[in-house]
Amino acid sequence: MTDARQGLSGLLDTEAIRKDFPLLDRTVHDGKKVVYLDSAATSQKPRQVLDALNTYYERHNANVHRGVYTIAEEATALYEGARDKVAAFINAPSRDEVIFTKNASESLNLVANMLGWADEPYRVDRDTEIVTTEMEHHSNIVPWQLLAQRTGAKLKWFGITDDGRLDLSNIDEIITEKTKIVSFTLVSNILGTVNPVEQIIRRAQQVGALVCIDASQAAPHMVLDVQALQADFVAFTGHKMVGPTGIGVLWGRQELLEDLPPFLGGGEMIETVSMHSSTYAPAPHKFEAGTPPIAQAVGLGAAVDYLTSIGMERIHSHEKAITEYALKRLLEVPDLRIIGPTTAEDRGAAISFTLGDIHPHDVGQVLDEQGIAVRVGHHCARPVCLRYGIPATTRASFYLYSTPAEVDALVDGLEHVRNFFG
Amino acid sequence: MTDARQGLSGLLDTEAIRKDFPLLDRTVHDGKKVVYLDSAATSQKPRQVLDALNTYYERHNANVHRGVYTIAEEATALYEGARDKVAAFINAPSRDEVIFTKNASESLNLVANMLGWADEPYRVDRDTEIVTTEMEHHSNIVPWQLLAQRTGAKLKWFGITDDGRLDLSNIDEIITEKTKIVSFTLVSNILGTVNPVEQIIRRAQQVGALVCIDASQAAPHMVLDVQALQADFVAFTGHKMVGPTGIGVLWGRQELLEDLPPFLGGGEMIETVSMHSSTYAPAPHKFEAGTPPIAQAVGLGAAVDYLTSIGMERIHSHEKAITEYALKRLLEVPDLRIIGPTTAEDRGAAISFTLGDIHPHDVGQVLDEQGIAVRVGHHCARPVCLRYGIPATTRASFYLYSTPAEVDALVDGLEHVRNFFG
Amino acid sequence: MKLDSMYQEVILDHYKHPHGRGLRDGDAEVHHVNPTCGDEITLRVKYDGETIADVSYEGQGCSISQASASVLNELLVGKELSQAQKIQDAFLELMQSKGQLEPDDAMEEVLEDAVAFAGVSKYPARVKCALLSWMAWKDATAKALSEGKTA
Amino acid sequence: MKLDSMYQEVILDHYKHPHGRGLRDGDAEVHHVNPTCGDEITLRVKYDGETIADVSYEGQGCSISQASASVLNELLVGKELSQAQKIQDAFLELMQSKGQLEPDDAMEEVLEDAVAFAGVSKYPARVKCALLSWMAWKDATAKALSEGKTA
Ligand SMILES: Cc1ncc(COP(=O)(O)O)c(C=O)c1O
Ligand SMILES: Cc1ncc(COP(=O)(O)O)c(C=O)c1O
Repeated sequence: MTDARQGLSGLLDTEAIRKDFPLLDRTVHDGKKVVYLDSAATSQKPRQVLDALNTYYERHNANVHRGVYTIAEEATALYEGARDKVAAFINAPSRDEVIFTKNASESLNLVANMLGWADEPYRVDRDTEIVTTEMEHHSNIVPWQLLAQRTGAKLKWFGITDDGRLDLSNIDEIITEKTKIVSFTLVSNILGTVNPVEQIIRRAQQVGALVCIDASQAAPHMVLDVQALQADFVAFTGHKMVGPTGIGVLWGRQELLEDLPPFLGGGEMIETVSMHSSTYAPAPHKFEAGTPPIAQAVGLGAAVDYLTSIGMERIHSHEKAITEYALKRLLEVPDLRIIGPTTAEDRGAAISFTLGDIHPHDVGQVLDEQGIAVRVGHHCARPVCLRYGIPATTRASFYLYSTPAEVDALVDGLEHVRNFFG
Repeated sequence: MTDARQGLSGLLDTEAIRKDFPLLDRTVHDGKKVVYLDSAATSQKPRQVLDALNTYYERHNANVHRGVYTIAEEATALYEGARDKVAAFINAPSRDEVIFTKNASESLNLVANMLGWADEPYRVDRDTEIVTTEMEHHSNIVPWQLLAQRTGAKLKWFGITDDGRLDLSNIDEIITEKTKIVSFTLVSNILGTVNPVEQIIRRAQQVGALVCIDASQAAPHMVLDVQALQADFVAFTGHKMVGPTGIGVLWGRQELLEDLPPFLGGGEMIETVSMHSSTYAPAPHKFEAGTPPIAQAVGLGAAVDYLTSIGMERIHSHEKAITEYALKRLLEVPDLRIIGPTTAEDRGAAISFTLGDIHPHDVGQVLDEQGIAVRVGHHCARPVCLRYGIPATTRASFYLYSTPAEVDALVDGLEHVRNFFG
Repeated sequence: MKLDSMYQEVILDHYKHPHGRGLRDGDAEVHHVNPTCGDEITLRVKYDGETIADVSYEGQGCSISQASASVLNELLVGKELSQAQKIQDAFLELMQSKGQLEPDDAMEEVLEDAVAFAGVSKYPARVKCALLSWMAWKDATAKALSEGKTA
Repeated sequence: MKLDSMYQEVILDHYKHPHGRGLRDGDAEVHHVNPTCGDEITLRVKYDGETIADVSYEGQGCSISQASASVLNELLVGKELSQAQKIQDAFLELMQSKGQLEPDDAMEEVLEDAVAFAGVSKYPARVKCALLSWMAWKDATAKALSEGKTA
């Protein structure tokens, strides 16, 4: 064990980092320290983020954009300042391309609805096709199914290979001249796979289709540069990147945001309203109806500051080292089968597996008794389970605060699970 | 001044209450204590709510509904517990009728979209009519305009009388057999008017139209009993009722929520997903796509506890006394014209006014210099300004922490404004 | 260990050696899923007048949901519908008790092996697993009744 | 008092006695609104070759937006387009300075009365008021040019 851990390089100073995260001190079941291995579902929050929330509420809370008084000006500056931070974090060409939503799911639904109501050349209708993949989170499947049902468009998708990669062998048949939008995940939340963006974008550009990238599992873990990606839309979610719940982001190319119609209507998103008709504010406000998640945006700004202060490249290296170590150790567990890539190459820090015939629910329950928090189920990616003919998986996922010792605890815990049901 | 204040009865112990609200201790402009008169835009938050947020993040943060580990069970229990609290607060027949959204605007858009995609008998289409009023917040106008545009339905509305009440004289022509939905505000955020729900509901029921009530300005200030209201949908927003930003509520009648189609698609709202088709979870989950605003729901639960511990009837009496006093004092200010009812009868605690020719922007700016925070503009209700032929108003709004002394400060401040521009 | 209160011997036994598993002829069939974990069950009921002639099922799920289906089969087959409904009610009450209910003799008599699930009721996420087959049975029975396949 | 830095005498003067208010004949007309406060302006430009023959306007708004339109009229009418653009650029720079820019002599020479708006730049919510007419002028000019009404 120690031997294997000695080879690890690129690790962060987790001892220092963990001090920032109050929850990691929690104990459960009579004093067992929590081993939190569910960051792919949601991350823990550092006190820097909680401080930002508290300071906002205690000193600067007011509704934004419409006040001339001091506190309202401060709230507006904080909210719009968070937009600047997020724009910088993803290297957006313009801050006006950053839309705050409530979560990644809303961001993806926003794209689907904009295209459903758009005029040509963007409009999705019965003569057009929508492309996604079999490894998507339900949040990147159901909005497109709804759009397809409601417009008559055809939904197509890329399958998955046995080793958990996208099967792009028939890319030219899947993405065709009829394709209006290709939406896929940068990193799979169940398989851990990092997908080959370039190849897909190249084909989409050939046929003039728009590309939407679900970066929910990428933004927290690696450098996300929307210009380098060359996509048209990029969606992600605050709570997985040490930010608060209740906030998501949609980045979109400026020309598109100008051309596309609004989705939710209401306060803040208008230019002028009469009972007979209304005109809309320019993006991003056009897409932010009602009082926005102000405190949550401020919290996300603090989260981005926190991640940046450590460095996304260093976070990525840390996770890569942990993932490599975890894959190695998990593969030593008898009857354990990894669902997804078995090497750390092009791979994120979420590892799904099955353990013999023991149902993941039971695996998770016995691990919990030891303080180990993993997720079990289909991880909102049921088509992947269907694809591999399994009811569910157990998933361990890592983040900047995860340690090799936690991997060891997991492996020991799994041994215990096997004995319990042996 | 003291004379007028002596007559006031029904006031809360604001000295004690104000200690719960950290922001009310803020000073601006070199030590001037903030006089916060903008609660209709957003309320301040008591430390009880901030504590609930912190405890959630520091001890119980996990994604909900899908975890078998202890912390995930706790998070789920807290989130669903908040639903129970909100259900009790509005006297909902069932907790499953309470849907968490991001704000009231999303709640209202949700209703509009459900009806747009519904099957008969709910479906809004080119042969049907939608009814709203001229005194709505933009968030209860624009969603219906979008729905009307996209379905071909006709949008109709009730006008406003000179003294700021709904003009229901032609109710039988406005609400007809063609009407599918009537959506109106219980309390106007700009005029302060409390609307006659019964009369409208009776007519809507006669013709078989659904009724949606925007209770954003009611839920914070009075007993809200959805069963007594007899509406089909009721929308409101957390941040105006001492809760966090980033959370809203839609209450809907169970049969309707069962029959109506989902709006946003994604994780949490499904029963089962395959690439070919999906089925949806029962309400409320059907309408909660993606990771919900977990911490914000918990915070709203704490807000509801806080309000209940003081008592909604007592809060209402307090505000009524303050409003009566404020109306009386404001009417003493030369050149001040109240836009909306001039008595406290059927009236909420938001008072809009104009001051001679001085533009509200200028009024607000000079008040701010004295630490007084009021809102200026059209308050997301531009049709009301058009109706009265004014560009904007200045609005002072009160809440459970407002005091008669703050009313006095406002009146003194307005005197200063008149001198400044005199 | 607290875990033992959930994973009682009886439960693990039923899990490893399920009763009446497999789909056989029936009057009505339903398919239920637990969306939070993906557990699924297909269940058929066969009535002989008022008597439950068979409950057959197939599905995938955790030890709790599998054991629960097995216990259901063992308990209900051969019973009169009215008695079966009493058992179902008692089981529901037990599972919704959040670990607060200590089954008394009367309850044990009604529920037999099913009292072993008392410990599961402390785990909200698992209560749904335990109830999956029972809800399916209830639904299938309603269907059978409404289709007039039974008295 | 800090407020005096915003409400300079010059500004209040322009507000109370606006220059060139009212709509007159023009080459192009635009209507701009400030959605955050509802201020509105309708503005027309008239060119005589490269020279700004007139800027006429009507609208409703606060002292800052009204005074700013008046100052614009006073400054730009009679100027060559290229010079007007310089003035507009300088005004924009001043307004976006967040109160950090102390106008120097050169700037004062270009902006004349408009330097009085320096204090407004400290109030983000009011910057838009001050810019409303200037943005409208820019837009109207672009429109006039594109319609070929001027050189
Ligand atoms: C009457 C009314 N309806 C709807 C809203 C919209 O609420 P939110 O901005 O939280 O969506 C508001 C407040 O802004 C309001 O006052
Ligand atoms: C890949 C992926 N996409 C989308 C989502 C949805 O994010 P949210 O639940 O915050 O909307 C998630 C996480 O749940 C995810 O992992």
